[in-house]
Amino acid sequence: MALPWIVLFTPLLSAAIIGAFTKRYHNLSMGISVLAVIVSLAASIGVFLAPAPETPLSIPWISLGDFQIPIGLTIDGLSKAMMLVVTSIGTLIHLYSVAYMKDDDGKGRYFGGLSLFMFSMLGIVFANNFAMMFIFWELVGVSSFLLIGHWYNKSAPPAAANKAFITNRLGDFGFMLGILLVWQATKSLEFGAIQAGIGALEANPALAALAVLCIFCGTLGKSAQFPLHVWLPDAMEGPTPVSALIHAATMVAAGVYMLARVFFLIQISPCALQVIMWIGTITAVLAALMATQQNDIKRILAYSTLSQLGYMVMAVGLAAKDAAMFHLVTHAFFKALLFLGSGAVIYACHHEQNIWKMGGLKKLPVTFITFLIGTAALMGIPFFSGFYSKDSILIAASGQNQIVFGLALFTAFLTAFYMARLFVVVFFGKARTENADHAHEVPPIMAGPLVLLAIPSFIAGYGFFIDRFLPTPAHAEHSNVPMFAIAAALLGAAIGAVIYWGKSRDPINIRFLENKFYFDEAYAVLIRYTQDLLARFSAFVDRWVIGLAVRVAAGCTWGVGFTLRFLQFGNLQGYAFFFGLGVVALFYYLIIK
Amino acid sequence: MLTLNDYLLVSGLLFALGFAGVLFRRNLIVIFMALEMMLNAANLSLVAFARFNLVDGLPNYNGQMLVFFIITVAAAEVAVGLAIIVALYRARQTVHVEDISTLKF
Amino acid sequence: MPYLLHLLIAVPILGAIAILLGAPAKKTAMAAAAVNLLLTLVGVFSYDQAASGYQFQSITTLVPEWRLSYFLGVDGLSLVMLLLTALVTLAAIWVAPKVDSREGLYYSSLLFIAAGATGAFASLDLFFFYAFHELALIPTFLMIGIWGSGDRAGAAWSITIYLALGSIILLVGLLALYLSIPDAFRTFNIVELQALAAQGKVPQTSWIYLTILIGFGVLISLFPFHTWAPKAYASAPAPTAMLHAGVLKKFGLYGLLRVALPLLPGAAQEWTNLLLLLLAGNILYIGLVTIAQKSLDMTLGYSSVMHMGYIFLGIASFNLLGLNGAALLMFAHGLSIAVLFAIAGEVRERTGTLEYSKLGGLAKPLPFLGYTFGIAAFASIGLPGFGNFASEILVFFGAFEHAGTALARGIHFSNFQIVTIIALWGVVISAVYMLRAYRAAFLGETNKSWTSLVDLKCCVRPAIVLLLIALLVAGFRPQLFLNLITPTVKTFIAAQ
Amino acid sequence: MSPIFFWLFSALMLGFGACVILNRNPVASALSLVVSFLGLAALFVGLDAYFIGVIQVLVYAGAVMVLFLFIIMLLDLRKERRRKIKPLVVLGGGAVVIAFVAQLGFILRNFPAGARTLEPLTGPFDDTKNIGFTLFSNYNLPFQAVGVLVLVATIGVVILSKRELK
Amino acid sequence: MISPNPLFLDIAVLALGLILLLLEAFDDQKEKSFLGWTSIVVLGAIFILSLFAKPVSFAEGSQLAQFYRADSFALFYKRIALGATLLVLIMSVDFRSILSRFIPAATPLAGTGEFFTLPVFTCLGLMWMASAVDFVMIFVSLELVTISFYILVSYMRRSAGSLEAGVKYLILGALSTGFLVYGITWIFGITGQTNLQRISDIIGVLPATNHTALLFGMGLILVGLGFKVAAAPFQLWVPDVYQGAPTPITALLSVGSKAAGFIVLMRVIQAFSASPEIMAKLVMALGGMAILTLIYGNLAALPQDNMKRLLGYSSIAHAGYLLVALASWGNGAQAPITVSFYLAGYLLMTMLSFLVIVVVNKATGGDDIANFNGLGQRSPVLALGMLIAMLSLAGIPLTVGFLGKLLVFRDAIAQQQWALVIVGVITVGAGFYYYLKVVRAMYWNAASDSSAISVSGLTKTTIGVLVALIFIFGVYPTPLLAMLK
Repeated sequence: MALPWIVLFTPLLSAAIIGAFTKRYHNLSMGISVLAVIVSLAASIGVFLAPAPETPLSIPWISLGDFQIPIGLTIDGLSKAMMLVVTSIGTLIHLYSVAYMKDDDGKGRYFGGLSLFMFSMLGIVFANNFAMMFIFWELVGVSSFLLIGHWYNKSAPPAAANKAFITNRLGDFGFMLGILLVWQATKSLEFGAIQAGIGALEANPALAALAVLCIFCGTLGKSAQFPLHVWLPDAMEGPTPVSALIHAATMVAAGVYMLARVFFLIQISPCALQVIMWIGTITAVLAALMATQQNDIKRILAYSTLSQLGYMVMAVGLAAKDAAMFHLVTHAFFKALLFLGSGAVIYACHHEQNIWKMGGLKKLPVTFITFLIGTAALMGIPFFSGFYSKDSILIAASGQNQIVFGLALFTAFLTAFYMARLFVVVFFGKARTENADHAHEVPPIMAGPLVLLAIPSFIAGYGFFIDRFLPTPAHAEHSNVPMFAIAAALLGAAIGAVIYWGKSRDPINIRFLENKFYFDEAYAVLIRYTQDLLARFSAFVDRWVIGLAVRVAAGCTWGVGFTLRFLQFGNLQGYAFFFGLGVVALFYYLIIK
Repeated sequence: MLTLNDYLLVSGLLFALGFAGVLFRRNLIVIFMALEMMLNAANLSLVAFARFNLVDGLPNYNGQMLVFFIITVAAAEVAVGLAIIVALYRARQTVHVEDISTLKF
Repeated sequence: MPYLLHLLIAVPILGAIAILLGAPAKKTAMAAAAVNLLLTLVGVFSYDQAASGYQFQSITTLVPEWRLSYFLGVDGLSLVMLLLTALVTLAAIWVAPKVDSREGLYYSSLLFIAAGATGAFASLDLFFFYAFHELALIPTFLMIGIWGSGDRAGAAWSITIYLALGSIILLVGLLALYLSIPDAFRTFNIVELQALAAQGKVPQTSWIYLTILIGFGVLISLFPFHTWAPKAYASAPAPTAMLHAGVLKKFGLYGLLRVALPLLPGAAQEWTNLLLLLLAGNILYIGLVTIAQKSLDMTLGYSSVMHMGYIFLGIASFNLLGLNGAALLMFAHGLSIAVLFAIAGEVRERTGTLEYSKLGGLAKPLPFLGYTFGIAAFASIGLPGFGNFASEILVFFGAFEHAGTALARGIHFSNFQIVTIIALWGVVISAVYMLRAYRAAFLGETNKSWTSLVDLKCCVRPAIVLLLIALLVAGFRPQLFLNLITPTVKTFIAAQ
Repeated sequence: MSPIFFWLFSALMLGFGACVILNRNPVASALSLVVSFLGLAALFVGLDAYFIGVIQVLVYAGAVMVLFLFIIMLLDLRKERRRKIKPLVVLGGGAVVIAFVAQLGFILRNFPAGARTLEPLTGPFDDTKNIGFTLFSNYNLPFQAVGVLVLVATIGVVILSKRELK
Repeated sequence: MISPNPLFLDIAVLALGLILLLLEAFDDQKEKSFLGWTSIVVLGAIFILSLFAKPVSFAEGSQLAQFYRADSFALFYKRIALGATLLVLIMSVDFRSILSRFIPAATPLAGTGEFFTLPVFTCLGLMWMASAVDFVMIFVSLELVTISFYILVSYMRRSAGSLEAGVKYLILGALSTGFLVYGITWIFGITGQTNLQRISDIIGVLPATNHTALLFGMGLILVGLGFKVAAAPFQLWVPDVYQGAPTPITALLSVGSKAAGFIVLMRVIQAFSASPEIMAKLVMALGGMAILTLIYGNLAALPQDNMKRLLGYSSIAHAGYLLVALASWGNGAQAPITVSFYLAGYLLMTMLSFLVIVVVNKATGGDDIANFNGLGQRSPVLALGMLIAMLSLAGIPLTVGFLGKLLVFRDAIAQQQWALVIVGVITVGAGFYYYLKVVRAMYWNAASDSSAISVSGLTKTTIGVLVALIFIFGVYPTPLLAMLK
């Protein structure tokens, strides 16, 4: 009975111990954190195997009359699957980090952050009500902030961390508003109760659409959907294992998970679904386009993550939440693999991240092979997991909206193209720098997770695997969608490989894509001309209007006093004159008036 | 026939005259004289009031009592006032109003 | 235990007098503050929650014909505020840096401020409720004036005159309230007044409420009466800023809860829209102003003004959720802002400046300060796990509840909802400025001149940890506090 | 008292009163004041206030004015030095005085009792006796108080005038 | 405990004054300090006796009853007079060294004897004013006070300031006396009476045609008394005279003269309240004066930097608050209590501040605010005393000054005098500024000379007592209120 609690709270305990006491004792902290995640994994396996508990697991957090915010756990297929994904990938990444962060002087802090993240992420997974969801939603934001800004003493990571947190806050603004709207309509926060009382919301389509879109704002931020996608590439300033765990496999997928969790709510508003679908599609296409012109290995993967998240959101928008979850799971594995692989590459090349300064890395066998598996899965090469999950989304799209379907295919093509580019540039050709030349294979503790992740990346698409965890969408037998998908993937891969084979410079230079459609610049301008200007204007008003008004009032008072003083000019007769004036005035006032 | 108002008018004019003296003269001693004029103007009114409001066929002696006290007090005031003015003159060799305005603002 | 409250007020005053007479300053002050914290805890734990209501009562009639008495007593709400006072006082005295001259005056001033706040929260008589608060005015004036930094003279003057004016406006309002009650019932006794209000014997005069609102509003730095606050907090020595921003400013809010709303619920409703407008100003406008600040102290000063808006929102919604949220937020905000000011003070102590352009990367040489500042900063912008979040979320729900149930058709936002949306946006704004501040001061590359700074001494750290623990307790188990607050809040609501 | 005398003495009083103010020589002012007060004394007599009239002559014309003159001589005061006459002062002061007189006129016009005329006395009229009787019977307390006042004034004059205090 | 007849108090003070005079005259000691001690001890004893005195009423129609009343208010103001004089004498002990510098003394400290004697007579005048219910008595006792003040203000003949103050007070005081007398004349002319009670009876039945003239008379009296209590627009003498006069005399002027002025003013208003129409006009006029006084006193004080001058303006300001109470006369039940309570508090805090000023002047040779720089370090006792005095004057709660203001505002609000309330609020705020200026000097600023200031035991004790009373009456006003029943 206590197992789910153990899953949830062991990482918290670890984070608390590290945060409060052992932060400075690096190896001890590391040990605690790794132990915690392993315990959590073990317990989650236990939870997975055990039958769903009959009594709901819940502890009250706030309880005021009818208003209840409990910390309550949902244990169903969805959460179990997600839990396993989180704990298993989490465990692997903890292990990987042991080596990757070996000499970091903030190691204790790092592992504390990881533990905190595990706790927060699992909280989202288990949440059975909106308030709790929101609580952990915020907490993953903070752990993400902490881990992105891990190297706080440099200038870029803190900036990226701030950007991530604030962008997320923007999404959370809508999320909270959505929660409030739903609560106002249904008077409950718990998913089950909301579902029971959904009629109140359904009756008012406008309100329903608004509420759903507001809630979707949460996804917009957390899953970095257009137009709030800008933070994710910058988040790559964090250590690579963090990118793998948080910014590829789990946290960014939380948005999709949340949509799946409250799908009963989402689906009441077709209009909102349309919006969600289009947002997903746009994100998928734009991100894929941007990915084609990036040079930083992690950024390419980041844009690819964006693109894939767009896929999932699109799937939700297509009302294919199972497909979305399916893709989420497979993507979690292969993207984590890819990130860890890129980490291995970076590690091998002495923290070099520019793909044009690598090359010829096929001499590192473990990295090369696992990366290849990940790449294939991402491209959607048949027999690899990504193919199946992507396929189920494409099928959903083809059935509903041909434009979206076309764009999705185009994205698949682009995905294959940029992954081929990446793969070819990094692993083939000659080593283009000294670092790449002296690259050496990663230690076993890093290789282990790579291998362990490569397995599910390969097999996760197969029914025998995934069906244990998730309801998979029925495979349409007579569809020719898979043909299109395979064609797009192969075409993309082939073009990419051909263009980039043996190149030492990028033969294609599309500034517009390289600069990510100038989103960052546009946003900078937008912020400068809205928020900053408003802020400065307000500060001006505060100082020169309100502040001045106060000061002028005070000054006037003083001035009047200063002036009055001059009545007191010392001359007796002057006083007598004012005396007389006073007398006359008094009589006027008293008698004549 | 003479009315009360005639007396009151005359006394009021004397009062105003005294006040004008206080306002316009710069010699402290003369100012002081003007103040005496004001007191005397009040006295005139008092006596007139007393005379015009007969009590049992006699002037209202309460008024005259007041006049008596005013005259006495005024005399005492003059004595003290002149002593102060003399002391001032000794200290500053002036009895001009304009010269005694060091305390101000 | 009727003596408990007497002791609570007497201990700091006696401590201050002892210090003025020559007792070792810091030790005595610490002892007094510690004793007070213990006493407060005793009070909290021996308060009979089942019985609720005012307990530890003690009444001494002073002027029978005015029904003026020295009446002490606490309910759950006051206990929470007393706890806040005791915690922040202890921490403030603890972190107070070494004072070169007139140590006695420094610490006795702190104790006087604490005594004033304690007295105000423990009084159940309008007169003393008001009087105790003003007791803190002069020590604040002295402390900012003598030990402040920057434009200390200007800051000291502006806070003192502004607060004095606010208090006198408040006094006029309270007197008018007192006089508006029929002669036979007139009393200063808050408990009796509440009973009268329940019987409908307090006339609901709308201008009286407005006067009281403005009076309290000035004390709370309600927009647009806020200009004193940022300056004063920026200039004040850290312990003063902690006590003032953390505790004293809550007096106005406490007063609204304790006096204005229960006694004038009808009149209050007439001004709800005005209050909403002003508090939206607090949140949105002040939030924007905060973003534009260029130094840490000013950012914190403005942020403390901004957060008042949330408490106002909770109070304005006047329902179980909103009031509970407001009360808890008073507690939580008091703690978090105290930590922030304490750390800002420590930083200024070391660097001599708090301008962002000169700071940066301080977390490297000052890991403890950087770490705790980060925690407190996140707490103050509403991170779950800290009391601020728990209370803010209650405030939001409370405000939405006030708007009633959703329409059957179409979308319509009531004023309350619009302001709530603004308040939600304020959460974004506060993240922007707080993270900007954190990054500018503590993160990034370390300025060369700061590499040799020395971190906070170990013996002072518990002060900050104490406050953070309290914040965490309020965040993880808000129910502990809500259980105390709710009965009081229920009586307020019932009176409406 | 016939109106002719009244107006005559009034004119005397006011005329010399004006001289007090207009004369630039303090001695002349003092002497004008004596004459003015004599006129006033005559008016008192006209109002059947013989005792007061006599006192007026004795105390004012006799004692007080002598004191004034004595002091003026003692201090050897000359004519007031002609200083710049400030038109503003004259204008302002004049306006105040005129306004005061105008207000007085307004009061007098609205004072119905003021139209009363002199009625003959019918009581047992012995002015000095009546005054003395009233003073020492009814006005005993103020009389004592005035005694203290005079004492204080005496001490004060001594303190303020002695060259050297012992 | 025996309760002495209030008349006895007057007689005792008179006797004390005469005995002191005789002692002064026939004692050939050069050093007159024993005179001071005698006066302090005896006056203190009389003051204590006065606390046990009970109001008595004299037979209607008796000679005494026409002029003199010994009701509880009279008694209260007698106590104020006694207390103020006592404190002034205590101050004078410290002040003697300054005084002797400015008088042409044959030997050091010679000629200071009268400085202890004359205030006793002033006190007597004040006590008579407290009891006076007839314009004759009012006039005579008021003049006794005024003339003794002329002498005392110009006492320091070698100080140009003292003499200048004396002359200004003399001329303007005499001017106001002229107006007062002229006013009394008119009232007498209309009513044929000088006794307030009888005047009141007549006014109640007087035809309305007489009201113009009556108001004229009342206005003139208001001018005369307004001068005494330092009400605008008759207040211009105050700062100059306060600054120039010997400090203890300034204190007496500020408290004694004002208190006596107010009791007389209240008795006169009481008499006039018999006619509602006149009362309405009167209240209007008082309200107008109150506004002017508040604004002038409080605002003109802002830029001051001389302590005594500052207190002069403060004295005007407090007259303003007292006038607010009078303008909120209502049915007359509250205002006299408010005013009396306020004045008692004003006595405590003003005397406390002057006491400190005297000691500081002695030590630093001046009474500018700058002379108080660093007082917090030089003499914590003095600084604390001054701090409490300033806070009480500013109206910080728990002090008696606050309670006084509370009562004033209460009355004004109860009578819905909104203009007065608003001006009051603004001026209280301004008041904080200038009172705290002194606090700033004492605590913020550093002294140019940081040596400690020695304070005599008597002064210390007095400061202690005054501070204690300020706080006690600030929260427990019942004893004072009981005296006013």
